[in-house]
Amino acid sequence: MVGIVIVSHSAKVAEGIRELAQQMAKPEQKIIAAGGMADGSIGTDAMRVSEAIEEAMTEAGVVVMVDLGSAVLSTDTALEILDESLRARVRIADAPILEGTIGAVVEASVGSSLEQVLATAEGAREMRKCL
Amino acid sequence: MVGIVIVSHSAKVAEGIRELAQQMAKPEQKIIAAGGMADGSIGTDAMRVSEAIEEAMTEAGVVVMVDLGSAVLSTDTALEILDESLRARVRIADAPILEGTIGAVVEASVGSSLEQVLATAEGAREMRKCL
Amino acid sequence: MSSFTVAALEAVADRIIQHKELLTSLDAAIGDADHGINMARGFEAVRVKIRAAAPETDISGLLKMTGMTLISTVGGASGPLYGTAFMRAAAAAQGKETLDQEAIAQIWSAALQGIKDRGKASRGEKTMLDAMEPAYEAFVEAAKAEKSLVESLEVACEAAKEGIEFTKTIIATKGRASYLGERSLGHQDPGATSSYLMLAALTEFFHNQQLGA
Amino acid sequence: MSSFTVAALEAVADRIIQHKELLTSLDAAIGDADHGINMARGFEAVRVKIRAAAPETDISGLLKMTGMTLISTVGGASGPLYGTAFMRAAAAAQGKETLDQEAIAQIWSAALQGIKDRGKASRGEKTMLDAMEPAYEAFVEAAKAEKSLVESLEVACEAAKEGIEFTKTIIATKGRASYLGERSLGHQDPGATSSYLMLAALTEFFHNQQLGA
Ligand SMILES: Nc1ncnc2c1ncn2[C@@H]1O[C@H](COP(=O)(O)OP(=O)(O)O)[C@@H](O)[C@H]1O
Ligand SMILES: Nc1ncnc2c1ncn2[C@@H]1O[C@H](COP(=O)(O)OP(=O)(O)O)[C@@H](O)[C@H]1O
Ligand SMILES: [Mg+2]
Ligand SMILES: [Mg+2]
Ligand SMILES: [Mg+2]
Ligand SMILES: [Mg+2]
Repeated sequence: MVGIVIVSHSAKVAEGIRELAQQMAKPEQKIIAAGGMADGSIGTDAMRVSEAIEEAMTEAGVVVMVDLGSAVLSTDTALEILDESLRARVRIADAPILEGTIGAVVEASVGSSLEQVLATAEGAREMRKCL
Repeated sequence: MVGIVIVSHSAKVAEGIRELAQQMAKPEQKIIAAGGMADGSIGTDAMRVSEAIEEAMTEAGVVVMVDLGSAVLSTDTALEILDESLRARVRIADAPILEGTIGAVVEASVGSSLEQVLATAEGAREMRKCL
Repeated sequence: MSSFTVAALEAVADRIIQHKELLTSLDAAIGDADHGINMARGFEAVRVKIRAAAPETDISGLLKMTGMTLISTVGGASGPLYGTAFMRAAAAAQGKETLDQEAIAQIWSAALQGIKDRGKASRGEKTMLDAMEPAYEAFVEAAKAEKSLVESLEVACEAAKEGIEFTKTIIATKGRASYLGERSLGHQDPGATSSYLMLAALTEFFHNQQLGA
Repeated sequence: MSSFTVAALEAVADRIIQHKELLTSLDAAIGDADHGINMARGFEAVRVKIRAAAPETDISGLLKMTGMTLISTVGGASGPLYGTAFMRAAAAAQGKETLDQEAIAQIWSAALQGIKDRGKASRGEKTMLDAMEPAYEAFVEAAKAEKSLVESLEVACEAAKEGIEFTKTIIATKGRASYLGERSLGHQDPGATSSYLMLAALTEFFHNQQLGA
């Protein structure tokens, strides 16, 4: 099952999204929140992100969800720190963080591939909430 | 200045997004989090949402950001509870909640109209994070 | 009439609370595993509210109390949906002093329309409507065919049960289960199930009243 | 060489920490009002780290320490950007034992490329690159024209200052300030300013060293 990492500048946001996603997940699914800085301030920390990716890693790989552009910079930096063998199995989703995470978790829960989970996360962009 | 209400099933998510948005906001701007249930559980509460809308209300109106479809149901219900005179000045954004809120807050901060703030929120759908 | 309505609503609340686990486990399969938790939390609050209601509170007032309470305590999609249903029921019940077959049909019709207005769903989208609407139609049919209130309710219950079975054969296109796409197939809808449970409780309640009478 | 490099890095750190408020207020106008907070937090951690470094740590080791620390403590976009710059600088400094003009040009070139690779920005997007790149180019030019290290750094500082002025005339198309669209016009870029401050601190440091020598 593809693991999911949630990178937000806010620890509350990352943890809250993790809780929402967990509701839709299989119990054994790996969903790791990497929000905020070690000292609690707002920001992203490439070291925490790289640890979260390691924690979420499975055979099937990891999709990383990000909130803002600078979270991508931290995640790219985290990838550079990571083992090359792991790095190949990581994708950063260019997707809305909350909506994409829910979609990705549901997709991953049925054993879909890394690319399928990524596509579903990014497809959340088109999700309509108001009917 | 258009007020912003953030409706999430998770209190952490709503509060965290409020903090992130506040960083980009004018000090006098109204950004109200309405996340979770009164007892702390995950969910949305139309009563809280209607109070939050009243709190965020300005001459220019209020844009409500929602996380998932059922948050829209609660917000629609909240609108029914609200005074009709207020209701006309409220829009629900069909937008990614985090990305849309940041966009909406920045747009509102320069005194844009209700419809402009709504359009910017909904335009966040097209935002690209990875370059 | 107040104590009668309170007792009817309590029967509904008790039934939902008793089936908390069932509803949650159905929601675990195609949703977020909270429908039973949501509904039980809501109806526990309703039970407290209506028990404490002033004795002169009329049917409409009790239904409104129920709706408002569900809206602010359930938390999931079912909160605004059932909440709106009870609020509309309250409006339809205004001035009504007995719950006869015709009154029930009118109130039910308003409640059903409330769910449709709120959720913008229609039958066949794997929601509570797939139990609620055929049940309502069966009730009206039976009433037209001069069946008694209890008989009509029993027929409606059967239709709701069939509606639940029907939800197993379709894909969800509204609500959270729609995130699953085809994978919602084969599972029964939690909301359709809670609708059936409420109706079954009411049916039993009226049945027992009749026996007692 | 270690204590020399530590002193140079400390000069940079001190300058940034002294200008915390300036950087934050620049970021308040077109960003999220944290650039000074971010950079000061980062360089306070750097100061602690490098002061505690083993005396035999070489230039490359100290630069790497700085980069890693910025990456994990700054928090904003500037963290991975400056962090990567120092990491790349460390790689380029490997084996180098003195910081002469040529070594500095090589290290700086690698750092600049690191920022470009990480941020995928180029000049004219209202970022730190608008100070950093013209400064680097001016430095190389001056060195070619046989100016001294300190003279070359001074020329580079002037170019960085002009770069800051230039950022006032353009619209941000990278980073948070790009959310503002046209409204970023007229404001100077915080990151360009912190780049200038670091360079100015280094310039003064080498100037003082020369006087002391
Ligand atoms: N738009 C809708 N219209 C009608 N019923 C709906 C709609 N969305 C969801 N439902 C019903 O709500 C039920 C789920 O309720 P619940 O689990 O309490 O809410 P949530 O999905 O927000 O967790 C579904 O099984 C379905 O019957
Ligand atoms: N993609 C990028 N490439 C180069 N520099 C960038 C990029 N994005 C942002 N910056 C620089 O980072 C600065 C902002 O840093 P900071 O405030 O610490 O981060 P954040 O914007 O995440 O709060 C900007 O002023 C700009 O110079
Ligand atoms: Mg549910
Ligand atoms: Mg729910
Ligand atoms: Mg900033
Ligand atoms: Mg920031």
